[in-house]
Amino acid sequence: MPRIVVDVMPKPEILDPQGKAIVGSLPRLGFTAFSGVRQGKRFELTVDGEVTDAVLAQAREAAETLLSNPVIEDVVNVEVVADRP
Amino acid sequence: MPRIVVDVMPKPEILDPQGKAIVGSLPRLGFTAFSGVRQGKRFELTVDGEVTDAVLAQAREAAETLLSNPVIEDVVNVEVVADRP
Amino acid sequence: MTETPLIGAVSSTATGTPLTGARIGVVTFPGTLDDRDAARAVRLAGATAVDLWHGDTSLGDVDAVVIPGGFSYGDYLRAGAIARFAPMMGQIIKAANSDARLPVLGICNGFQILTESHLLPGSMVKNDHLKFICREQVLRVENNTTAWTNQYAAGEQITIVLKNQDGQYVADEKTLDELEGEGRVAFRYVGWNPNGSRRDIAGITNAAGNVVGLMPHPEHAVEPGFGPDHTGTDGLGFFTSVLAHLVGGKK
Amino acid sequence: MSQKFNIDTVEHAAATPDTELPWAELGLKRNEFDDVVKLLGRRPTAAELAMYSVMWSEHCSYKSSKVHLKQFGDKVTAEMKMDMLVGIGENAGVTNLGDGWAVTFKVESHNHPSFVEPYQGAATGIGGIVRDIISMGARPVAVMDPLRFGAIDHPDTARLVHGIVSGIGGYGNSLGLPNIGGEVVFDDVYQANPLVNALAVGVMRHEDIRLANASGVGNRVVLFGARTGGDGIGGASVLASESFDDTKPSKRPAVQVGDPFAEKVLIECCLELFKGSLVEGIQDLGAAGISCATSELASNGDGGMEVELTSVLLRDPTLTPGEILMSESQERMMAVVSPANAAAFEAVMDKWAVEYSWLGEVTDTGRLIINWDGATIVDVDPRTVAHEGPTYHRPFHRPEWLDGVQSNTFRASGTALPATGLELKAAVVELVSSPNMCDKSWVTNQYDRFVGGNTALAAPDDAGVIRVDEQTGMGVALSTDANGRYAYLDPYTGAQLALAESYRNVATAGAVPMAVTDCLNFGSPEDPEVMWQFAEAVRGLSDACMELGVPVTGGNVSLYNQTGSTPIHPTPVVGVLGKFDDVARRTPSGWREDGQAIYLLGTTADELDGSEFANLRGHLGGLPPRVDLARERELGQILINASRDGMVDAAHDLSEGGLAAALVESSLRYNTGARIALDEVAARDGVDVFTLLFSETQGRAIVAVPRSEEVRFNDMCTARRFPVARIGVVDAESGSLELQGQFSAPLDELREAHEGTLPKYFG
Ligand SMILES: Nc1ncnc2c1ncn2[C@@H]1O[C@H](COP(=O)(O)OP(=O)(O)O)[C@@H](O)[C@H]1O
Ligand SMILES: [Mg+2]
Repeated sequence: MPRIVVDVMPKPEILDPQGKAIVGSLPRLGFTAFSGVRQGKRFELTVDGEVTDAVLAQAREAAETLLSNPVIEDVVNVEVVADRP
Repeated sequence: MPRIVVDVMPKPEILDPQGKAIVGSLPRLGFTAFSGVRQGKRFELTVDGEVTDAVLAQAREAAETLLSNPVIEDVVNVEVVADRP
Repeated sequence: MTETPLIGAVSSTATGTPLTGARIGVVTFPGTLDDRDAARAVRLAGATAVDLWHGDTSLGDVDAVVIPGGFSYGDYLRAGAIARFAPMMGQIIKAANSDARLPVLGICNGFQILTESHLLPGSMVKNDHLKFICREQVLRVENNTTAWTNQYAAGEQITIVLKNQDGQYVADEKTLDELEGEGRVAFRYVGWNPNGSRRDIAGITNAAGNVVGLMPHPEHAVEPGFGPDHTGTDGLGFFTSVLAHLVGGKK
Repeated sequence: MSQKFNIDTVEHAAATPDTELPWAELGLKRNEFDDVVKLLGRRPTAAELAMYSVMWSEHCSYKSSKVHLKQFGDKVTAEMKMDMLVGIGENAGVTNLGDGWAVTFKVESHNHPSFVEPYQGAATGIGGIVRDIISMGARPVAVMDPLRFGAIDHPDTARLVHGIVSGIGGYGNSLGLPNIGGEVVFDDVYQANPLVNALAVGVMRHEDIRLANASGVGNRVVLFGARTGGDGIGGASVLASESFDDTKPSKRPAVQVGDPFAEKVLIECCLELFKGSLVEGIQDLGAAGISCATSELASNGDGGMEVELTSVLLRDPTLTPGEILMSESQERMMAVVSPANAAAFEAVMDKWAVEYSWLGEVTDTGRLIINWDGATIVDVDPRTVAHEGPTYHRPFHRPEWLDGVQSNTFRASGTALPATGLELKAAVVELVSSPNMCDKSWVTNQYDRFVGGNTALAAPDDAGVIRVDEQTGMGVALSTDANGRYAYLDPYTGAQLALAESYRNVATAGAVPMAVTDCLNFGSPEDPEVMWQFAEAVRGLSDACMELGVPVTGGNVSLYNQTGSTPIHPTPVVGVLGKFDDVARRTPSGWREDGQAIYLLGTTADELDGSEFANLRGHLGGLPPRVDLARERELGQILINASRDGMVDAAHDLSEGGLAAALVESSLRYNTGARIALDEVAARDGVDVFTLLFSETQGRAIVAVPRSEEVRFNDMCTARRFPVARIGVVDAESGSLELQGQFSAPLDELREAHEGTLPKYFG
């Protein structure tokens, strides 16, 4: 079945404690290539039938209203993906 | 600065309590097109310099060791993205 | 500053054990919350509590280790995910797997750290109801042969404190069947499964019985009047168990 | 970095007196801006303007309230001063517990942020009040959360309840602070303006008390904890556009996100600093951020400080100097450290992986000087910023509508009242399942009440109790209370009733009340009727504190709580702290021993106005219950003695919901029933059984007395001439609460009614 992926990230200007905790631990594990980390959410919505424009519009609206908190988060991506093998 | 995105999703066989809660509330909000939802994580790692193969390899290793727990999660994607405008 | 306010030598110890010489390490990570409580439980059981710092690389001469609850590194990534890589954890993993079989008890966040460290199988995900839950919880002691449970009767029901956000124990069916088959389910929730854990599992042990992890908090049920309403001290047995184990074993 | 801005230096300001400044956008009034110019003898720089505007805001300067709050300091007797080590004015007051121990506690509001973003608003409310407690040198040991929401069935209420409760839990639980009490009230006056008050309590040894002052010329000033971002300065971005440069300012977040992990580390790190005596003065960063910390530290100390602002570690490099001064980023502290201790200070920071930056030093110039890359951008007398803000004597008058409200009594409304046993039973069940009277464990089960291992009582008992000293068992009890309906009917009495209830709750648990903190939640001070409510409440509270002999040691004022022009009910939340010599003596609110006698202390009058029962019938009018503080004090003595001498095994005070609520709660606490007979007491007091059950007369409590103690207990009450009546016995077998001659209610049925309500609405 086709899926729609919705990616939500903390707004850039907002403190991201998750990312902060990770970025602090990376060098201790020898991962030194990264200067910043931000942690967001990825949702995969399974669509029963075909992904019509209407369905995509629903996904976009759900992304803005339910899946993200517009006060502190941005929806950075809504896209249809092929089924995972 | 370039960023590497790491996407981590709960394993299909692990019940995802957050996804389940969302799928339960979607129809109540009028979103009827989706039969399932899973909630995972999206990490954005900022790279200071160039994204070399070595850097990408580090990101892959961080994804497998720190950013995900293979008992309950799969790394579904590691990719370089252009800077957000 | 004078000695930290809430710790003090406790006037009376609850057991008459002669094991006051036993030294039990209590690990503190950034974000650990129940370290002082675990140390108090160790003292009440009659042993000496030894502070262990996550960043240190030596276990000193401790006879056993408690990894207490809390939110190490905020638990932001996954509970226990970052703490698992602490230098002290490297020492603990080595000692637990060594021939000496160092007794290790992981409580709540400590249990999560033990699964992240692969000292125990499975993992924890969010409670099925998605809320933090704090309550008095009845458990059944399923395995009373481990280093941390030998003072309980098999099948005994105890009431201790449960409090967590990510307490739903999960593992694949094969692992679960193995755990059951080998008697490695140490505790089960009784009456109500408070978080959706597979097969009502509240705690497990490794095959050798020296590493035990559980979500509920025995260290919050060691003093009458400061834990669950009715019984209050059902958790003390964890700490007297390890002392008995040390006496009966290599000590 | 600094080249980006056209820095508005002091020199530049002096040379360009006619530059237009955005003082109005920053919330200053014309007269206030003129005052700033007069104080400085020139126009302020952009950075100075930023500082004055935030520090002279209502929130920071108490400009509308301070003329009234003075009474808390003025109406103080020698008895009240006895145990006060630090009074009003510091981050939090400090009370002596004896044996070298001291306790500090304070309640604060985070109402508006919690409406905008309930989770983060509530979470950062806990974070802020806990930092106040740390900055006194104390180890925080518990939190409480008095909450007010709109109507339980309003579509927006679930969002707020879920967000606020999980925010308080999410932050407090992660700090390892047990939540030992609070309130949950639903009333549509709070619909678009929920109240989120947060209380924290901490303990310390006397020698560890720290004050926010910068003394010792040459001592160094350090900022540590989280980095500074653009939090809480949304409105201030005008500064960037108008005063600094023409490049587009980056977006400033409207809400603050809390990082409880960072705060937990900060707590441990501060305690280690105190332990090593490594700081001379310390101040938390809350509202007004660095502006507040620098100006308060400087004006409380030797009077001068010089700092370099480019040294501040930033999360967002585009911040302008003014914005850095105003930022309300969470989880930061500022300290004054002697040069000799600097290395040791740094070692503690490194151990806990806490970031820090040295900003400058203490001077004796009497000036607060802030530089940006060496150029002076602030040169002010710090007292004018921190303590000499505007003071308003706002006009106030008694609302004209109040007479009409007060004369509209519940009795006169003609509402049908239950009379038969069956009707009474239905009314009791309805009461205990109502949104305000129902069981709150849906909320409190999301809070850790065990962490620390020192919690001797928490929800649902009358007060939270925390052991302070493990050797002796010495500890403290706390309760917070307010009834907005009472205060609406009569703010003077309403504030006194809040204190009376809180005092009574603490005494009911067995503790000796010692000190008071308060969070005064009101509407707009620019509305003379609201201002009158405020003035009356402060007068009432301060009078009552004198009479009960308990001083206000600190608190908070939250104004502008209203939707459009409709203010909330005046809601003076009062927290009382009491002391136990040994918390093992605490009295829980439920009975469990079969056969123990149940006594009612106090008499009951016909006082249904403002009651929960009237509320259930949609009525609000008349006068609130009468306050009799002498009687409250006497009742308190009885309950404290009874606890100390082991005369009672259970005690529960009568407050909202009256005797009906108390009987049900005491039965359900340990699932143990009772047989109660009320006819004699009703006859004694000249009221009917309905009134006896539902009236909210003050100064009452029920207790369970072991048979062996009955004589002693009765003698004590008689000697004190306190009305007491034996109304029943504990019945562990029946599984029901029986009101003889009226009805018998199975505990299961009562439990279902009591516990079902919040899950029904919130899942
Ligand atoms: N938001 C809350 N947080 C913690 N405890 C709460 C909260 N709301 C209510 N409680 C607790 O529930 C119990 C009942 O509350 P309430 O009826 O207001 O008590 P009382 O009438 O004795 O003041 C008390 O123990 C109170 O502290
Ligand atoms: Mg009470």
